[in-house]
Amino acid sequence: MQILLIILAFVLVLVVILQVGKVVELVSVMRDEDERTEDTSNSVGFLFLLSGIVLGLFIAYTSYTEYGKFLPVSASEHGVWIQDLVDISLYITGIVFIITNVLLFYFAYKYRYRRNRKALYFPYNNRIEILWTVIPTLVLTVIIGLGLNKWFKIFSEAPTDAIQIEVTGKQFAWVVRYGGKDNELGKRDFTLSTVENELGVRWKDKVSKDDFLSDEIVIPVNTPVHVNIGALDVIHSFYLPEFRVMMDAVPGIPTKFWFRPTITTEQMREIKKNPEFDYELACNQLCGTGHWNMKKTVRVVTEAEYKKWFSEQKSYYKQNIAKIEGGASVDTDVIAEVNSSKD
Amino acid sequence: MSSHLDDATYHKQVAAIWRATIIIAVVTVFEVGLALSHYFFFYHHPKAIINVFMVLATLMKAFYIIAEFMHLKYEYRSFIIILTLPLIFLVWLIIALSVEGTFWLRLIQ
Amino acid sequence: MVTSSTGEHALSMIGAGSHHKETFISKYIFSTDHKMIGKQFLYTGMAWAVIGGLFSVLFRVQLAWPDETFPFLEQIFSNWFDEGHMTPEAYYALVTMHGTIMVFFVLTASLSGTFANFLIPLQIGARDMASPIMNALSYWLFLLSSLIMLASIFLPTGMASAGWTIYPPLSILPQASSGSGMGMTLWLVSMVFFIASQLLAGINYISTVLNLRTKGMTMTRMPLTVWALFFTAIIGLLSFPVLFSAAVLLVFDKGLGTSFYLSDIFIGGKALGYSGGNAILFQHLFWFLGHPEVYIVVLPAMGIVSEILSLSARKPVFGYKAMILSLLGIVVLSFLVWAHHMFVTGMNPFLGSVFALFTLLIAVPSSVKVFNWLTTIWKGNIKMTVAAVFSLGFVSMFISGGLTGIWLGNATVDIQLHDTYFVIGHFHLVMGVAAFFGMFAGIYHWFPKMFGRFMNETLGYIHFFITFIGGYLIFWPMHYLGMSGVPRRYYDFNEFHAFSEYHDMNLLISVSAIVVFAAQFIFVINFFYSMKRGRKSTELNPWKVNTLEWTTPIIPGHGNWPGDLPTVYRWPYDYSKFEDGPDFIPQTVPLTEADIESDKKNLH
Amino acid sequence: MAELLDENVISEHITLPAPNNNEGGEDTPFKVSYGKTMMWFFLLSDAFTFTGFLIAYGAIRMSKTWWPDPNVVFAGMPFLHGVNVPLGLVSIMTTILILSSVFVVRAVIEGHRMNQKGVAFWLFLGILGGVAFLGCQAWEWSHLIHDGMTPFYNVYHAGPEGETIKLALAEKAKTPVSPGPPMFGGSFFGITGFHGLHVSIGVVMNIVALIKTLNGTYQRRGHYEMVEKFGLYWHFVDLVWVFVFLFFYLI
Repeated sequence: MQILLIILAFVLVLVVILQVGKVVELVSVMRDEDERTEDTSNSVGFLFLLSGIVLGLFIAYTSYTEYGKFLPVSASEHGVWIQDLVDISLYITGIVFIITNVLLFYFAYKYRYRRNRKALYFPYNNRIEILWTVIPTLVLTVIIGLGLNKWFKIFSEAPTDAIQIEVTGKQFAWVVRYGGKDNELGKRDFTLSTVENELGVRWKDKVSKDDFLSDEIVIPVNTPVHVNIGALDVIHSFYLPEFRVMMDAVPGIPTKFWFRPTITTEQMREIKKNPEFDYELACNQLCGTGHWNMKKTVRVVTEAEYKKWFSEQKSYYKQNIAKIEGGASVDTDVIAEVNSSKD
Repeated sequence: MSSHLDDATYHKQVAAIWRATIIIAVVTVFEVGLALSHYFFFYHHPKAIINVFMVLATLMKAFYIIAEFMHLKYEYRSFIIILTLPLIFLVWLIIALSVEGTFWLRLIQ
Repeated sequence: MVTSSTGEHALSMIGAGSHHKETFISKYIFSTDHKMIGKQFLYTGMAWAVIGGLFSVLFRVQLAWPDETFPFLEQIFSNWFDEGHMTPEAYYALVTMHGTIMVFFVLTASLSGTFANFLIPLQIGARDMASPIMNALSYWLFLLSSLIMLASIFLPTGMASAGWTIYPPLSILPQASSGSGMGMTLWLVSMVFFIASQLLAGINYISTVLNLRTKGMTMTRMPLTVWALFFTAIIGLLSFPVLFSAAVLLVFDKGLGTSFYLSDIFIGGKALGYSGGNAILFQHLFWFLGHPEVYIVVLPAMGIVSEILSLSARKPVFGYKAMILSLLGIVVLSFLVWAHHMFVTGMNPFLGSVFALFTLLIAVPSSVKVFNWLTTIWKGNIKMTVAAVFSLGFVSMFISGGLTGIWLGNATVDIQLHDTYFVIGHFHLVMGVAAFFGMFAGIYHWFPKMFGRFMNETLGYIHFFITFIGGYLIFWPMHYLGMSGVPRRYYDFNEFHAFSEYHDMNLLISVSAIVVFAAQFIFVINFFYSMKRGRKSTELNPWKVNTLEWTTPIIPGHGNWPGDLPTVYRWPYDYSKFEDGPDFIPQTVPLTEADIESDKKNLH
Repeated sequence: MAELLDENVISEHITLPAPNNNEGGEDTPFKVSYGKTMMWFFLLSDAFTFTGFLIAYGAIRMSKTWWPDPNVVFAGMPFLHGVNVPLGLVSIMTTILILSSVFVVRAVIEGHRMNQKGVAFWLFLGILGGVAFLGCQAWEWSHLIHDGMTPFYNVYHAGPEGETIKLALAEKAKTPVSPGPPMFGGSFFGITGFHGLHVSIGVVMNIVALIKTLNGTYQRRGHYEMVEKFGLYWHFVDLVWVFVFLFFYLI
């Protein structure tokens, strides 16, 4: 019933609009064509300018009210660089945006049709065209130069003292693994993947024995963090908006990203004046029906807190694997060596 | 597309075709020879240099097929340009994916 | 109908004594007349646009009111709703299909299909396309692919739901998403026919433009519409084959169990036997099509807008050659920049930097075009017809959407903005709304040529202003969302604190989307009403235009020109050339002494 | 709708001539007919398709440390069971295809001379070459499939020193091997299959041209442009083979 009413109302509105259109046309057809064109150009030109002003006000107002919210305070070292680049881009494109749009609406209004006026025959002027080819090129070169300078810094090799974390995406959750005391992640082997050992970690390796899994990502402030990113099933994307970190998690191909957090969760809560604030890890690549739900909390803590937390973590191997398989059986576990040298 | 071809042009064209055929044949023999000699004599040496030669040889063959067999050499210059210029996109695709391919190898290892 | 009667009349005089009567079917369905094929593309495209728009409205409803129930929607779309809520499966399927339909069926096939078919022969002075049969075949393949895609809507397992970019492994593995079963198969089959259709059409357009121009119509006397459509055809011809190979390999992976794109997949507690492939490879191949594709979408609109701005302003288009060169520059660069869609896939950072460099270079020809459009209307005498305001709206949208491209093309900034709503806002402004505006401008302008009648102007203005303001209201706020990091393709934002802050913006976007979608019915009604009852066109050249299509009869029959083909003497933009002369000189008017003088004077 | 038919609309139609595509365009810039232009642009787009396939294969191959040696894989010869002739069959196939291409060029040239018999003779040889090529390819495929190669499974594995060893032989000799990339079969069958499909289409096209030549259709039409167009396609198939040969068999 409701739907019928909606459709009925909709059709009614359309019919009314159609009738208005018909009447206006009937009236206008009777008039001299030039005069009619001048009149419509007048009123439409004015409406067009008005719509431009309205839109301009809308844009100005919303960017004023939303300003505090967009581009969240950057919580990492390279985030500030990106912030600066965004600012530069905002100024440059903003100026061009305002100038060109203002000119467009102004010209459209100013040069609307007049019966007695003639347009200027101005087919081309190579000097002007070269000028506005060269200037954008120069400006863009500057922008891209600044950008690439930082780009290579962001994707440089991680410092050796970086904390090694492995984050693996799966439908629809993240699995977080820490390198443990030796800060080295145990090697993975896809052929070992089972329900109990989704990641396919080679528990035989010594380095893997102290690795631990964590429910949340805990990282110390001001220390580089090297995130090894992977996926089990489909492509996911590791996205931390506040840290300006994004990297796809691709099954079969390990990717990585390193960054240096600069603001702890506590400090951020104060900045945001929101005691419930938490950094959140999101998935940013469509990965199925639960794509919108792949949340993981990221907690940035002080060095001391991190050390305390770290010492409380228990090796995953000792907790889970050793119990099932028995210490001895793992070592004698026959893992086809041939398989390890997979292409 | 003139339907009548005078004898002189006819003989010239036929000769050009056979010449191209012979060149292609020789180049092919050269290529296969290179590949086999590597296989039989230099098996444990890297093949990269030989590969470069074979790619160049193949490009030469491709040139003769396009220019002589497909008769493109004798079309208007602008037509040749219009047809060959888009191939730079392919070159860039090949370069980019080769860079990526070797990069994946580094990532996986 | 007028076309049928005149057409019959005309056709009975054509040909070697074949006096068979033109039936409805041979005239409207299996026609080989380029004008009829153009109209067929238009009708099909309009149907698809309504479906695609409806899909977007449905998922916008979900985003704006995630907590409300909509029992009345459930009555109609019972498959997609569960207890009044849209299911996530349906949400992702709708998002995917909205993208597919709009990008491929509406803005590729229908935009260039309609105008290339309709305008190329008319504007270059040809009787028909180089191969009318292939042209008809191209439409029929398009329709076939449409029907296959339409069929997937009724599948019990759902439509394809891996996004319009169908990234594997999601699109290959039915375990990962139910839409990747039969729905995805139909998507691929449909796309194969679609590609075939595009290739047939593209080859035809290119050979027509190269070979069938009338006397005097040199390449540099072609209207910019033809240039744009010509370049569009070239882009399509070169990029769609690569999508074809990507799709074929995807089909192999899906059907034969090869692993071109798959490696080390562990899903549903089971390790699958795929090994050695690479999911990123598909993205490279896809975007080798995908990026030129956005220019396939926007170039015809650029051409149409250049033409309409010039003739409405009664002023030659500024920098005709620069316009052509910038089109060419866009074509070339569009093939060199595809990987800017993949900056954060873990690609080689060095390669990424090269792609970023090329990407920003695209802004140069684009800005040249914008400045030239502005100069074209400067000191003009602009007749504010509906087509003209749509063209002006196009320029505004193109500027706003294009400038944000400079942000996204900068690889470093892209780390923050990639795949967020910022991207959505950017490309909807620049290739969604803008391309639609070009299309609307073209339809309003050439309607008299198509149907011998005018569209109702008042309805046109209402349509324009709602769409223009609505378009900005929908897509501008998306930039704010994107900058704060709201990812695209989220079914519900409430799960994340940071993303749920924007509920008021989402509400605004959704309400505007619904209003704008509803306003499109004003256009649809205007279109069909005017086709039957609109004001009749009584003059040959109602808009006082120079190009050749207005030298044909009001409703041209098959063959376009009675008698000989017109001969062309001048470029198409001689508007207001002489102080005391008429404000337009058609291309068929021979050059005079005064012309030569004037050309010399203007030669800077 | 009859009221729409103004006199002026009808009168414009009185002398409407039949659509004729060769009219007008005094300005065909390249002196190439639109039919040939179409074929050229089709081939250009097809070149992109094949490059798409080949570079996909190339990128996958480059991301592997090891790839089966073609000299070992492609060593079978028809009628010579058990004898290994590295690259023997494929060299013959290449020769056949290039010769077939030459024959078709000869047919095109004869077409320019309006020599019906000559066209038919050379076309016939060209078709023979195409069929022979397809035959060889069929043999090679069945040989590989017989060995156990499938699009998703590779029987050629890496031996201890990186040499290529067929699985059955390795088992017999108890050599430890590590599995070869399964994509070897997939890309080989996929790409040579796609090329074979092109060859088959080309053969069909040539047969159509032959029949029409024998019927005298082209003779009556006054030109053999159709042979030329089909010929372009046939050379393109040859061209692609040159690259397939390079990337699958030589490198």
